[in-house]
Amino acid sequence: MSTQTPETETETETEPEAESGASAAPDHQQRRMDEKRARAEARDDAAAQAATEFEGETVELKVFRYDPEVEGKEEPRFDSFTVPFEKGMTVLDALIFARDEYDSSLTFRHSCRQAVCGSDAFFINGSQQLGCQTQMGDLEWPVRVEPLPHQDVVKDLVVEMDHFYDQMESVQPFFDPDELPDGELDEQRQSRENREHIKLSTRCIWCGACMSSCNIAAGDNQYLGPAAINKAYRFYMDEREGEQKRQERLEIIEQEHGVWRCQTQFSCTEVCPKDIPLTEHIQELKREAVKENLKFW
Amino acid sequence: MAERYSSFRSGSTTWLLQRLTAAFLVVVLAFHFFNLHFVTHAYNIEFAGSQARMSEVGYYLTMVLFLVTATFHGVNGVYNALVNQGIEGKAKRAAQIVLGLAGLLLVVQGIRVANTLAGF
Amino acid sequence: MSESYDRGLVEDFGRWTEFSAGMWAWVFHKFTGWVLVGYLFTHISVLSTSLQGAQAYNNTLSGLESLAVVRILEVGLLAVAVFHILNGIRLLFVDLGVGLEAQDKSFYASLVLTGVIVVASVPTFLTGAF
Amino acid sequence: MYEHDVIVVGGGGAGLRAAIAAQEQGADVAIVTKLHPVRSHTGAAEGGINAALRDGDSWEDHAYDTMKGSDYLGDAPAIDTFAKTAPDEVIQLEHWGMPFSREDDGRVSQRPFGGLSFPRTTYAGAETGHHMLHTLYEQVVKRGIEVYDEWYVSNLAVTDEDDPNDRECHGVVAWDVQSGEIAGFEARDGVILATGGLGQAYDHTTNAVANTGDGVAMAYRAGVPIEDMEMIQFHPTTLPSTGVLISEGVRGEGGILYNAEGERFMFEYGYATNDGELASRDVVSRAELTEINEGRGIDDEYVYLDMRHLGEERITDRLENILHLAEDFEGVDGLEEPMPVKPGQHYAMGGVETNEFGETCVDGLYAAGECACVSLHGANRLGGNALPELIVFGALAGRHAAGEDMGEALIETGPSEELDREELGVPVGLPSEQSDTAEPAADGGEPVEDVDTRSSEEVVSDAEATEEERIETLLEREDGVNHADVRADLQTSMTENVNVFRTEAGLEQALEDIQEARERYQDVYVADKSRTFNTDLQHTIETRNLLDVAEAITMGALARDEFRGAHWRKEHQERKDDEWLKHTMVSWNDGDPELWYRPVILEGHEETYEPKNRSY
Ligand SMILES: Cc1cc2nc3c(=O)[nH]c(=O)nc-3n(C[C@H](O)[C@H](O)[C@H](O)COP(=O)(O)OP(=O)(O)OC[C@H]3O[C@@H](n4cnc5c(N)ncnc54)[C@H](O)[C@@H]3O)c2cc1C
Ligand code: HEM
Ligand code: SF4
Ligand code: F3S
Ligand code: FES
Repeated sequence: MSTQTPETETETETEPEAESGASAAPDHQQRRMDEKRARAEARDDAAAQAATEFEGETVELKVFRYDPEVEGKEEPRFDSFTVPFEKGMTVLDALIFARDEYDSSLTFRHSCRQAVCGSDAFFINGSQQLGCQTQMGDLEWPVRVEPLPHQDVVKDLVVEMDHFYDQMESVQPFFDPDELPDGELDEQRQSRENREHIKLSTRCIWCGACMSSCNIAAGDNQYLGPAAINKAYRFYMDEREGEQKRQERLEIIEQEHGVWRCQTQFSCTEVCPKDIPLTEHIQELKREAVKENLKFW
Repeated sequence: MAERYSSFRSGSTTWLLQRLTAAFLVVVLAFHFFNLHFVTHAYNIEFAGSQARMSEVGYYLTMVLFLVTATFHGVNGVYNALVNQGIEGKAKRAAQIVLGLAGLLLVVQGIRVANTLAGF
Repeated sequence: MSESYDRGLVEDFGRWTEFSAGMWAWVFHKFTGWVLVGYLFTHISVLSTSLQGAQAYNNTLSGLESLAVVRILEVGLLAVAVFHILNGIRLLFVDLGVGLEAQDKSFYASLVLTGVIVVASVPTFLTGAF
Repeated sequence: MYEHDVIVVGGGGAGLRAAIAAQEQGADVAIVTKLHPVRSHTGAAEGGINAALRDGDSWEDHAYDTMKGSDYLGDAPAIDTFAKTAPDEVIQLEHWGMPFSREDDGRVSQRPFGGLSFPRTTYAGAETGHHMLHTLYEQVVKRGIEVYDEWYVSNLAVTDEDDPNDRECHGVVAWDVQSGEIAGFEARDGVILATGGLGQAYDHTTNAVANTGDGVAMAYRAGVPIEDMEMIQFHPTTLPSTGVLISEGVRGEGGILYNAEGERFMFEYGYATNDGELASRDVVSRAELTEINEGRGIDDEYVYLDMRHLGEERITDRLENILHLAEDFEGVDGLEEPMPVKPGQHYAMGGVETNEFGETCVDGLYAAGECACVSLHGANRLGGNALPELIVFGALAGRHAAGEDMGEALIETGPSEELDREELGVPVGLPSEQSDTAEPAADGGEPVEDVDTRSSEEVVSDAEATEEERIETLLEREDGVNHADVRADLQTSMTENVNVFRTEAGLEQALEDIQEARERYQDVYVADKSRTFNTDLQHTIETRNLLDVAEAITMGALARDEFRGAHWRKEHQERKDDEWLKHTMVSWNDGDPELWYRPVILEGHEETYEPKNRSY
């Protein structure tokens, strides 16, 4: 149902205006006031009717609420919303419905609706998932939606992402080749195998689900975390990358709070909405680091 | 930003040692357990028996190595677990010292025991 | 962001049931590892009685062995050690990048195998304990 | 107040490229964006980037295809610049490490795309936009360019001269979504708008929820004319339930379309007997809807797109992402069954009028990317031509804003003396009661005749004060209309009336609906009173922008009584070159929108074009 708000009982009739122009204004004014009143009444009833109003199946959505500024929301709590269920409905659709129909202060990040922007990773029924990629029909009801664990909550489902971004950016996530072909329109060559090798790692959408699921990241704030290590992997394994940057980056990830902290819990790999084999990548880098260091012995 | 991750030593060495000791321990620990619970039963152990076993140089050396690796593996494991919980600064320094001393003590005491049993 | 916003009860509500195989393996491995270190220290101190002579050594050992609790604890130790060994082997394979897709299955296998070995060893361990 | 040389509004492909270019010119640049850059909708682009890279291809051919695709509503100087620069820009991306799909010899792969005479679409799997966006952001990180993410830009700080050509842009006003802080951003050298699409004016769209046409609406209200707004592209292959796009790459690789009767209708019903499924998007969209309207659709709603015959290996190699999309959002396994598809709003060819350097008529104000209209796509955009547009014109705008001298532009901007005006018989613009409170001039200050004497800092702080007041008013209201209702009604009407098929009555109806929505919007209120992460407030302000752009789209569509490119009129089934080789321009005119026209430029820096029949 995308982002469209479902029709409500306040749908206005659209009688076509015969004449247009200024003369229509008082008319409009009148109608506007009427509508306004009707709408206000309807809204008051809405909540009460909610449970009985919808025909067909409904599903209960329990959403974590918190706002440091608003009285009554300073204490974290769960709010319940009854949402009409349709086949194909995602958790994000349900949240949008709840927001547009019941409580416009319900706050969550979202944008693309197609699992590429990475803004709507939530803790849904106890695991980190993208709201837009999770079918309501596949979940146990009632559906419980919380902000990502182990991150500061800004408001409702919105968490502070700065720490995650810092970690992502600390592995020098950019390409830095030693030299570039200088002929006009000359590209660097990359074998298909090599592209294949890094392909999965380039899929990351910075949603932070992996980081939130990792117990080590929860305990050790300095731990780079699976996403950042995967980002490093993406460059480290790229055959086009320059030798010097490669070494520098390896030094970053093999710091005490780098790859060694990973205890192969696999939960990152399990929650990643882009199916990136994170644990495998981390392990590969550990072995690379050991190999590199053995060379100097 | 690399300086934020400065550390006192490369993680790869201890990480690798933890694995190598683990691989070694699999064999020795299994042998040790089997030896003292199934071949000789624990409830039958006596000083004389221990002494007999320990007097063999091979066994003695294996046991000392067992002790050293197990201590390293165990102590380093505990230290890792603490770092995973995010200890930093003073606490981390303290953990290093305490664990290091405990490990040393354990190895020294263990060797004394072994020496006694071997009759050195 | 050095401390996390404390969600109190909300944070913990129902959380443990949602652990997955890899996390349980980690928890168990940690627990068993700590027990083993603890045992190693105890073990050496018990053996240290040998420094006071053969008599003391024999007395301590047989004294301990005659206690049913100790026998039961020994079975526990076996369980702990066997799990740590098996899961340790699993982890070594994971470090080598072998069988990552089956990591949950290999964890369950370690659990089952531990159970089997422990049950099979109970008679040997408890002989004459009661 | 924050201060930088160049301020880029928006962190999508266009914004990031502009920022990098300006920074390379030595400017102190900041990106102000309502989403963190990697969350921009550029990341959703799937198919690819067009550029003439190989032997046997040439930029002239690319330019020719683009002009033909535009149905001769593109401006030649823009098209030439575009086709000539695209190869360099694409190679630049490769040098920055973008993981393109590769050939056996290690060079970047290219594939055929609709409307192109050569397979010149470079791609990275079916996630080209994702890789491009991340590659660009990586370079931004590398350069340490300042990013104010989750800052919502709500207005431009522009001086108040009567004639928009005399106005000057000194910065923007934005608020930090997370904390609610409102702040002015002064730009010493220039402001570059790169706010992306406006798909949220429709309810079935491939665009993100954040694509609300903010930049277009802000520039429009600051006096910059907006161009060819009626030219909205509908993509022929979107999933029916969500609007999620199935890339043209599927057809490029050989996917076929068929109707409920199992007929390959593109050929059998003669919609495009040469190119079949690979005909231009507007042609395919209309073909599908005709099939559906004539009862040969499935469930009266969609047709099938089938790629099974391509084989699993080829599909997973080149279109793997499509399998995930079809599975996650429609529950269909693309390897086993055909995928249901129907047309959906996809792209706005029109936008803020700029010249070929991305400059608008207001001094110091630039626009690039989907929100701009250099007039490259004309009446119809070819698949794979938007991503190169972002980098080509993003870079040009960035460099120009940072002070590089590029010489004289061939494209003229801003309202000119001899306007070719058009009147509509339907009311547009602000409803009567609103006109006194309407911003009389660019930034809401008092209008002045000749020169605005305020310093640039004053202009910015005045704009900031006005904005603070506006937000205060919205937050103070205790009761009123929820913006979501207004937005929903607007979207429904637009999808019903200003769609692929357009009728006079429908368009008039839409203008009425918009007018009515505008009136209701006057009573809009924000229920959430919190200053922290107030998305209610943000969406409310966005809805206002949607109203303005929807109105301009519909006005242009109603006036243009011909059939050109994406714009199809029931009553007027032919392209009227004698009358309509001209761009639709809409000027805000202080709340009383004015419709006027500017001739199409068919003579470029190097090439001159002759309108030809567009058949595929
Ligand atoms: C599904 C899909 C597939 C596509 N596939 C292709 C393809 O294969 N090939 C191709 O060439 N083109 C494709 N396109 C078109 C192309 O992707 C877009 O036109 C292009 O990405 C737009 O880029 P942009 O930088 O202009 O805007 P966006 O990437 O949308 O970025 C807009 C930026 O502006 C910011 N912003 C917006 N409003 C404000 C505000 N008020 N204040 C502050 N910041 C603001 C946002 O945060 C965002 O960062 C596709 C489009 C879609 C929707
Ligand atoms: C017999 C074979 C053994 C194997 C195969 C083994 C394997 C491992 C491995 C691979 C780890 C590292 C886990 C990680 O860092 O991811 C580990 C951790 C550990 N081991 Fe062992 N080990 C063995 C014996 C022992 C013994 C005898 C002791 C006790 C002295 C011990 C104590 C520990 C401790 C304390 C940890 C750290 C646990 C934690 O993370 O908290 N292990 N073991
Ligand atoms: S690695 Fe996966 S889970 Fe982690 S941020 Fe990237 S996409 Fe999200
Ligand atoms: S969950 Fe954490 S411990 Fe490692 S495998 Fe993943 S990073
Ligand atoms: S809304 Fe973009 S990932 Fe879910």
